[in-house]
Amino acid sequence: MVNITYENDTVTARLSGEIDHHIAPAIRGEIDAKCESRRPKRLILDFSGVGFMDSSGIGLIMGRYRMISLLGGRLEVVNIPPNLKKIFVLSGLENLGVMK
Amino acid sequence: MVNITYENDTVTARLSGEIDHHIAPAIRGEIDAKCESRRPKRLILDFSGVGFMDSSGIGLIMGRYRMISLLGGRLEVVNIPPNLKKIFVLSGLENLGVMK
Amino acid sequence: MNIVNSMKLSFLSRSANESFARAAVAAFLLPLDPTVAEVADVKTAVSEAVTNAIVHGYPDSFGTVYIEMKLTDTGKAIIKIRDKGVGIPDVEKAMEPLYTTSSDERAGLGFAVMQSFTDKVRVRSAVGKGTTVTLEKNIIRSTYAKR
Amino acid sequence: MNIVNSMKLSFLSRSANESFARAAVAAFLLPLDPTVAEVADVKTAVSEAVTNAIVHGYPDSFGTVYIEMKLTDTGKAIIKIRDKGVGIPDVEKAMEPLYTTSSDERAGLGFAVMQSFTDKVRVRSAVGKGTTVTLEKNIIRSTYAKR
Ligand SMILES: Nc1ncnc2c1ncn2[C@@H]1O[C@H](COP(=O)(O)OP(=O)(O)O)[C@@H](O)[C@H]1O
Ligand SMILES: Nc1ncnc2c1ncn2[C@@H]1O[C@H](COP(=O)(O)OP(=O)(O)O)[C@@H](O)[C@H]1O
Repeated sequence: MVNITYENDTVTARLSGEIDHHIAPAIRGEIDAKCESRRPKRLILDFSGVGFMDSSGIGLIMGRYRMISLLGGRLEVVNIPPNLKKIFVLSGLENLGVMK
Repeated sequence: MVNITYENDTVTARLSGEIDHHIAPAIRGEIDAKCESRRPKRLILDFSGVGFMDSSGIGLIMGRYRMISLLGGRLEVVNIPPNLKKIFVLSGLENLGVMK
Repeated sequence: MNIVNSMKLSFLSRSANESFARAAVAAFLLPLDPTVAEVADVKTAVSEAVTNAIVHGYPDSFGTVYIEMKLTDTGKAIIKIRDKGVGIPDVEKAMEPLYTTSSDERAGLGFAVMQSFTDKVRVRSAVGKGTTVTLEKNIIRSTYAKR
Repeated sequence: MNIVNSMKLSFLSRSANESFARAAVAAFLLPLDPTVAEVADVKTAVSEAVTNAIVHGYPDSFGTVYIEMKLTDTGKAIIKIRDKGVGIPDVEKAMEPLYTTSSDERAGLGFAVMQSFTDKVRVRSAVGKGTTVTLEKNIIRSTYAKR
């Protein structure tokens, strides 16, 4: 689901499994708690382990973008598997400049 | 589903995937056709690639036992995955002396 | 013991739907956090009951197979497999291991597998009306109640 | 174009059933011999429609979500997702990308995903009565007819 680490002013959240509306709130809760306690300069969302994602995942990313911006940090979204490219393109997230 | 080879008087049928009532007739057809044309001394059913099997698989084995016996050969059942042990034990196939 | 989740499923008695039924039941079971072996047990038992409905319940025609599944907060899965087919004249006899009315390569082990792979099997049948098989499986380390 | 297989599914509007619905639909699709990408497209679109039924259709209570799925001999999958919930006052507006009535973290992209991941989306809705979304997906190399 999500594995979170902190190092060098960076919180890294490694997501895995299927991201949908059912699971998104738990992931959101864990990431936000870590960011609020650590106040990192950078939040990395690593999608390499994600096998499925619907638009709930897009909402999750948008929400973390807002959250980390409010805390004064910036967001990076990395390792998007080929099979998720389609929904990322559709989402327009590319225009936020967060996708590496 | 099934991959069949012939060598040294032996027909080897490597089964894979899920064996149920839907798929069993096609497997039976291929094995029987090969045995009728080659008249092997030995028929080996290799279960190493089978992930699921219900009692249709037991019926398939019993049927091949009869078929190869009529042709004057003998049956060997090999490489039963741990997760199929339970249904093999229940079937009483162990008493036929075909399981290696 | 309360029902925490339930679903109903119905499909044509095509043999291609045997694997569909197994997959659907297995997917519905997942929130009970079953072991791999428990999932395999349930899939196997359901495969037997669904195959019986298709093969024996509707021998000469296509009919509809119905599945109802409930999960309880005590970690029990209750699965009903029903057909509106020919019915079973003598249920006790039908449930004897190795008994089969099929001339096809059926092993006569369907009910034996259901009984050994689940915790409870009930069969209700009426000739000309159809058959209902109810399977119960207790998922030991279930965490549904905690979610 | 003939229907070669069909199924019906209904379940409680619990969010845990979103993954169940996707898995069941994907399993029923398999005899059409879809590509991995086609299965992913259908799962994603179904996930959006089912989530909408659960989140928007039944906002304050549990209700039942209904799925009907048909496969044709031309390799088309037709999937109907229905709720008997609150309904949509203005369907055209609801379908605009980024439009959402949710205060939760919904992206407003559900209908956009359904439209881009399937070949046809139809929405029928009546306030107070519920919503039906019909998705159609053509499975290109389908071999159902040949089986
Ligand atoms: N749904 C059903 N409708 C009618 N008859 C059934 C049904 N299920 C089982 N039977 C009868 O019970 C017998 C035993 O079933 P089972 O133990 O599953 O063995 P098998 O399916 O291998 O014959 C069947 O051969 C059939 O006569
Ligand atoms: N089944 C439904 N019942 C009631 N309203 C719905 C339903 N599906 C969609 N809607 C309405 O349409 C809007 C847009 O839906 P969608 O594009 O999926 O975005 P999102 O789910 O992210 O809000 C929803 O916010 C909701 O107001």
